[in-house]
Amino acid sequence: MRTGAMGICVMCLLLLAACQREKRDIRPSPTRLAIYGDAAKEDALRPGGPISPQPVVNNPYNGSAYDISEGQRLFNWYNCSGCHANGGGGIGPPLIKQHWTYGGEPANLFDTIVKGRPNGMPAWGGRIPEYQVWQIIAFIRSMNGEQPRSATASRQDSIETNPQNIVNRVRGKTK
Amino acid sequence: MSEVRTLDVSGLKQYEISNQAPLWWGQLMIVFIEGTMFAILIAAYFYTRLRMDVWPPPGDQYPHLLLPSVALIPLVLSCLGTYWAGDSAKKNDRAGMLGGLGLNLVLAGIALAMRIVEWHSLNFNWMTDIQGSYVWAFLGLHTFDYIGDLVFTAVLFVLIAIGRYGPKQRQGVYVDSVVWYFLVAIWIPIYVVIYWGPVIVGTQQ
Amino acid sequence: MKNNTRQIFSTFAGVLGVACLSLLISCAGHQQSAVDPAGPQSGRIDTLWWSFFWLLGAIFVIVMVLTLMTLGRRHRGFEQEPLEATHKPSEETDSRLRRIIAGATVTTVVILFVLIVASVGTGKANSELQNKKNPLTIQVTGNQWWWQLEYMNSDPTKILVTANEMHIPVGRPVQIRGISNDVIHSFWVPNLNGKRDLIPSHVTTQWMEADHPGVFRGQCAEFCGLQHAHMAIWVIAEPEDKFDAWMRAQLQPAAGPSTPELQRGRQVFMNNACVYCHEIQGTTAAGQNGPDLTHFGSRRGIAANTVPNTAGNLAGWILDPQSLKPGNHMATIALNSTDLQPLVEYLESLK
Amino acid sequence: MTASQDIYPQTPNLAHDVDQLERSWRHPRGIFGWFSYTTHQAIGMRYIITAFIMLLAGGVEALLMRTQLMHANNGFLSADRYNELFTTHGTTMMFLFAVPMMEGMAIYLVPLMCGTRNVAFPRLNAFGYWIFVVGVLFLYWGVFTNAAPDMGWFAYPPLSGPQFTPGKRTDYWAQMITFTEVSALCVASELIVTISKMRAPGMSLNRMPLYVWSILTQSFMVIFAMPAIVLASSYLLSDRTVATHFVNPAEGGDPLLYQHIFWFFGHPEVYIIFIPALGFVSAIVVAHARREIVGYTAMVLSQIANGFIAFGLWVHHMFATDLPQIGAAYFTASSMMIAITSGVQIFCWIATLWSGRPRLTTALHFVYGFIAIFVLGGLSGVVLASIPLDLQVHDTFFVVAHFHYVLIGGAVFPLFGAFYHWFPKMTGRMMNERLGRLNFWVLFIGFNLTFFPMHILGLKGMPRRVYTYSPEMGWDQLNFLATVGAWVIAVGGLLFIANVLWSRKKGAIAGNNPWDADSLEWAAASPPPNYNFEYLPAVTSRYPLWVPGADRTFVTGTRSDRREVLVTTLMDAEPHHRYILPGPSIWPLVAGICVSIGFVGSVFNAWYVTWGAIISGLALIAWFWPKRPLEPADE
Repeated sequence: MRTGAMGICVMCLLLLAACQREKRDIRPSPTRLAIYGDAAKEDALRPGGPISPQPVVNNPYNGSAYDISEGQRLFNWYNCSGCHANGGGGIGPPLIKQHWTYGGEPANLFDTIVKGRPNGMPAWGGRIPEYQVWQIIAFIRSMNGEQPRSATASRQDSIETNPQNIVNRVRGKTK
Repeated sequence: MSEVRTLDVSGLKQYEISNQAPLWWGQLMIVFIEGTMFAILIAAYFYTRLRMDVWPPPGDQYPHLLLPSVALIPLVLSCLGTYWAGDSAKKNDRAGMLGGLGLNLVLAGIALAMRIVEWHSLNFNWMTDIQGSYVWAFLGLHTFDYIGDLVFTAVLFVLIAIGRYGPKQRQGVYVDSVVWYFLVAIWIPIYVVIYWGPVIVGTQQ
Repeated sequence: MKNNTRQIFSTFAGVLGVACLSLLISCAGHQQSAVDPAGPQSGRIDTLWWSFFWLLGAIFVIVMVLTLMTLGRRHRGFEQEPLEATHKPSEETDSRLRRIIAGATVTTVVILFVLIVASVGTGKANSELQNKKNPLTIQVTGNQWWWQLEYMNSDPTKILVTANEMHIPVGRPVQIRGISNDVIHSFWVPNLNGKRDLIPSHVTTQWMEADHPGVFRGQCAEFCGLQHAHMAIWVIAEPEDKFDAWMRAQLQPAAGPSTPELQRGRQVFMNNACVYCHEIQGTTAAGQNGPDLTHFGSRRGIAANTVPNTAGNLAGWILDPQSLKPGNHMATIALNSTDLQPLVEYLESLK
Repeated sequence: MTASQDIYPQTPNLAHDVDQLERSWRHPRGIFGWFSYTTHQAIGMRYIITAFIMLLAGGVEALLMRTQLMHANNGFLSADRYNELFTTHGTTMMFLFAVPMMEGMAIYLVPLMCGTRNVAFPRLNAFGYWIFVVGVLFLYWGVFTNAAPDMGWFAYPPLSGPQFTPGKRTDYWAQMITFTEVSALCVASELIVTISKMRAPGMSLNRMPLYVWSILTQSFMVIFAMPAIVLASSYLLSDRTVATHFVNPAEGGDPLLYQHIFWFFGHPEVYIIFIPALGFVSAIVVAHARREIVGYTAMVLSQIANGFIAFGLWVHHMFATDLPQIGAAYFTASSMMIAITSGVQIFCWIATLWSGRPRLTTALHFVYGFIAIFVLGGLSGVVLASIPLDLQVHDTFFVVAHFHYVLIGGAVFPLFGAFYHWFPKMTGRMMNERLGRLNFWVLFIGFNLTFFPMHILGLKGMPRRVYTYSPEMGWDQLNFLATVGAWVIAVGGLLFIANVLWSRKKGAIAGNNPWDADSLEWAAASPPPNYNFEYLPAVTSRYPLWVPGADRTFVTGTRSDRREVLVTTLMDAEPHHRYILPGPSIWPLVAGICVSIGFVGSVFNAWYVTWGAIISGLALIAWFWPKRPLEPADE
């Protein structure tokens, strides 16, 4: 009996996971287009200041394959890759990393993108719509393995850029 | 008019260890299926090569030729074991079957070990570029079948060794050879493609 | 038995009659039709189609009549054979039938040979266009879900970039160089010529020519994702002088805003996400992800010709692009109600 | 003087223990037992019923799509739903209905027609069925959890690749393909061996019924075509899960290579579906025209030629991709050649009907319907083989019309004819003929109403796979007509179901051979017992039940205390040795589940390939582990 119930629970969870993964919010709901909130409850006077320990907003697109892929498209379209090339960094810091100066939670990333940060990160608030910011965040988090693997694209239709695969070449012996 | 004629077959054998057995034909179908698959994959390899300006893709090493070429020897010799086992299966010669299967297992095992050693010297994997994808597809598919067949050979070996066998298992020993010969035979063009391919159709020597 | 035969006959005849009639009536006078040719190539294909149609139609009718005649009794002349019991007609009957089948097969072969020759001949005649002098080369780039057009020119300053609306001069061959930015699309303007796929990592070519002025519609013909249905292109064939005038006008940078209202519209454009994707030559907007808007106001449609280009449609499109064309890549931006009107007016002023 | 009269001794010795035969072929009892059936009637019927359910599912999807296209700018379905529906419809109809249905019919009929007791590998047969069921469940699990594939049943990359269809939709699809192809390959292998080695004594190749020939051809086509789709779907799956570059244009993976490989499978696939249907037609025509077929040799040869040519014309699906002209012209010629071989068969049937004594039964109605629709579909196929015309109508509704004419006309109409023809054999009761005729006319009219207008729509420029169109295009009326037709077809389908349900209970008792047909399956009881024949038959003619005087030859001397059959030689079907078929077993199901765990898991994590292989290997070892007493004993 118990195992049966457990089984049903697991099935439901799988089902829910699938629902989130395959969700396609093609028409963003208008509330997300409203005024930018203070996602991380950050001190407005000191951008880049201490981070509130409890971010209050979560990413509505967490784990959604469609939105992660949209985020990846926008990452290129809005030329994020110009400074954070393929997440590896360049003019801007790399985005594949453990330690985030301004916090790596979705809410912190949201604030970083919307309000900008000193030393070059422009404030994108008011320029790109809120739902796209969340999509970009979903993608950035996927680069760090913080999205389900089943919702993340294995590769793009581009020249292989995965650093691990490039390293592989260097490691091997050459004739 | 309705005269009933009959055809008495009670004198016919109850089993058959030869290419008349349905099971042998079943194995032949597997050979057709996999042969077609590898043929298409080889064609796809050359099609892809024709679309590329540089081959192998920049950064990929030329494969080492020595080890895989040496590995061909135990591989081809393992067919002798298969043949011996199949022949003994027909004659119901237990020692022969054990010897044949054992020889096959040992030689094929050596070839497999050499192949795995060779893998570690490749400086690309399936994600690196398109050549990597193809080479690893060949290696993966063939090795998968190879290991599968080895496992079944080992199971047959155990069955014969513990004496739990009858004509059906002997038939198994016999028809097992069909797939084994095929796996060895198909490896030769695959070997040529993945190891000599970059040399023969590559852009630089 | 007899009743049944008549029933079958009348149904077949009815279906066939309706079919032919509707086919003949409904094919003319369309802006997107394979049987309303506007160029030498589509004209040849049209001729080929109707010859196929009549020939194959005749074959169909003959086969159907023969099939239905098997239900009748009078044709046979082997009534004497007690078939129900033996199941085997005389050898004579069988060999006669076999001869007839052989004859029919030979006829089939001959007809098919004729059709192959006609079809290869048409293909060859159609490919002659590329030998004509003074071609116009247009590079068509497929995007999800719109067309980018580049009028090629050896002088880089005279390369015209536009989208979703192609003007071509009448009587001059046009070479379409097809490429794709994302997935496979297919460029197809049926009134002018057959389709050609646009394939990533390939360059495909297609030739076409209009022999009279007109406005023709084309549509993506290879499934390319969510909005495959809304990926249309207008092709406007016009006399050489009109075309040249259009070309000259299009090569100009965008007109500057002439009123404060338009000025404000431009500002709204520059301050919003619009600039990241759209280019308006002569301004700082230089995005390359969406269609070039330099002469947006002169075009017939918006959203890859999903709706006609009117101020009302444009306002609706900007406010809520995802309801008109769900899943497309245009951002839904939060515009103040006071910003929308100037923005629409500004875009419409880009003639 | 036939060869068989020489071989067969004339000693009548009919002492045979039917009870014992009954016992050794009995199905195991209970739920557990139900999962271990291995008789071909049971497995065949399971295939048929499952595939029929898939026909209904695909039909519902089609109805939804037609309803959406009923008029311009309809909002009944959203773009993503529509795309999911046409992908699922195509996939269901091709992979989960048509091929398994034809296989199911073959599994049921071939051993009967060949005069043997079961297929050559009964457990493999059961395994193939379970794998197919998992494929069905897998795809529809995706459909019901909002993960239906939406990139088209052909899944062209890059659209189907990792970048443009995020999520697991395409992965489910690609892995579902793996399930169905494993199942199809199992069935094809066992049918080839059954037909090659287990025909009744005396049934030399030139006495084989045309239906059996068609299945032999089809099975070989499966063997040589399916490996291509194995590769195509593996390309997709490995690109999407482990980031290989097979279809990555930027790394040299050519999207066109995928198309070549896909259509190298995809075109033969069409013939895999309709060649068995041509076999149905031959069987029905012979039985209901009550005469031998005209031009048996021509029929066989053109069937085989069809099979060969089918592999040489895949490129006509790719004329729009800018191929070299010379090569393309070759494919025009080869595509038109198929019209010759198909034409020969049509002529032979017409000649047979012409000179026969046709009984206008429902089955024969469907054959007439088939000829009308299929000929039209074939002629529009000739149009599509011409490159200039193809460039205009390719990927338009003209093509939709064409392949529905060929596939529904060429495969589904004969299939319904086959249902009406063999229903008495399968159930022991006749189907209602009046309802049957009504069923035919509703289907026939509905079909033409739906699909004929699509020819015109295509010429008027309506592309395929569009979820809507604008009112200015002038496509409204014809689309409305097509939608009405689709609902008429649905009514026809319901009439068929009603007829089946009614006839199963109330139909007239059929007897062994209600049609006075010619082939061996009508010598068995209706429905056939698990062992098919009390005495294995031997044949002396191409039409064994029409031999004058009905004198038959029976095989004696096979043991009835175990599942024993006779193996005969390939060409002349001379008795060679006896062969013991395995009995019921749960291991095919267990192995099927283990394999499925590997396949399904590998969509999410590539390591499942390894785990799946290990548990499947263990299951297979258990499957083949010899049980005592070892049969047969050594002599």
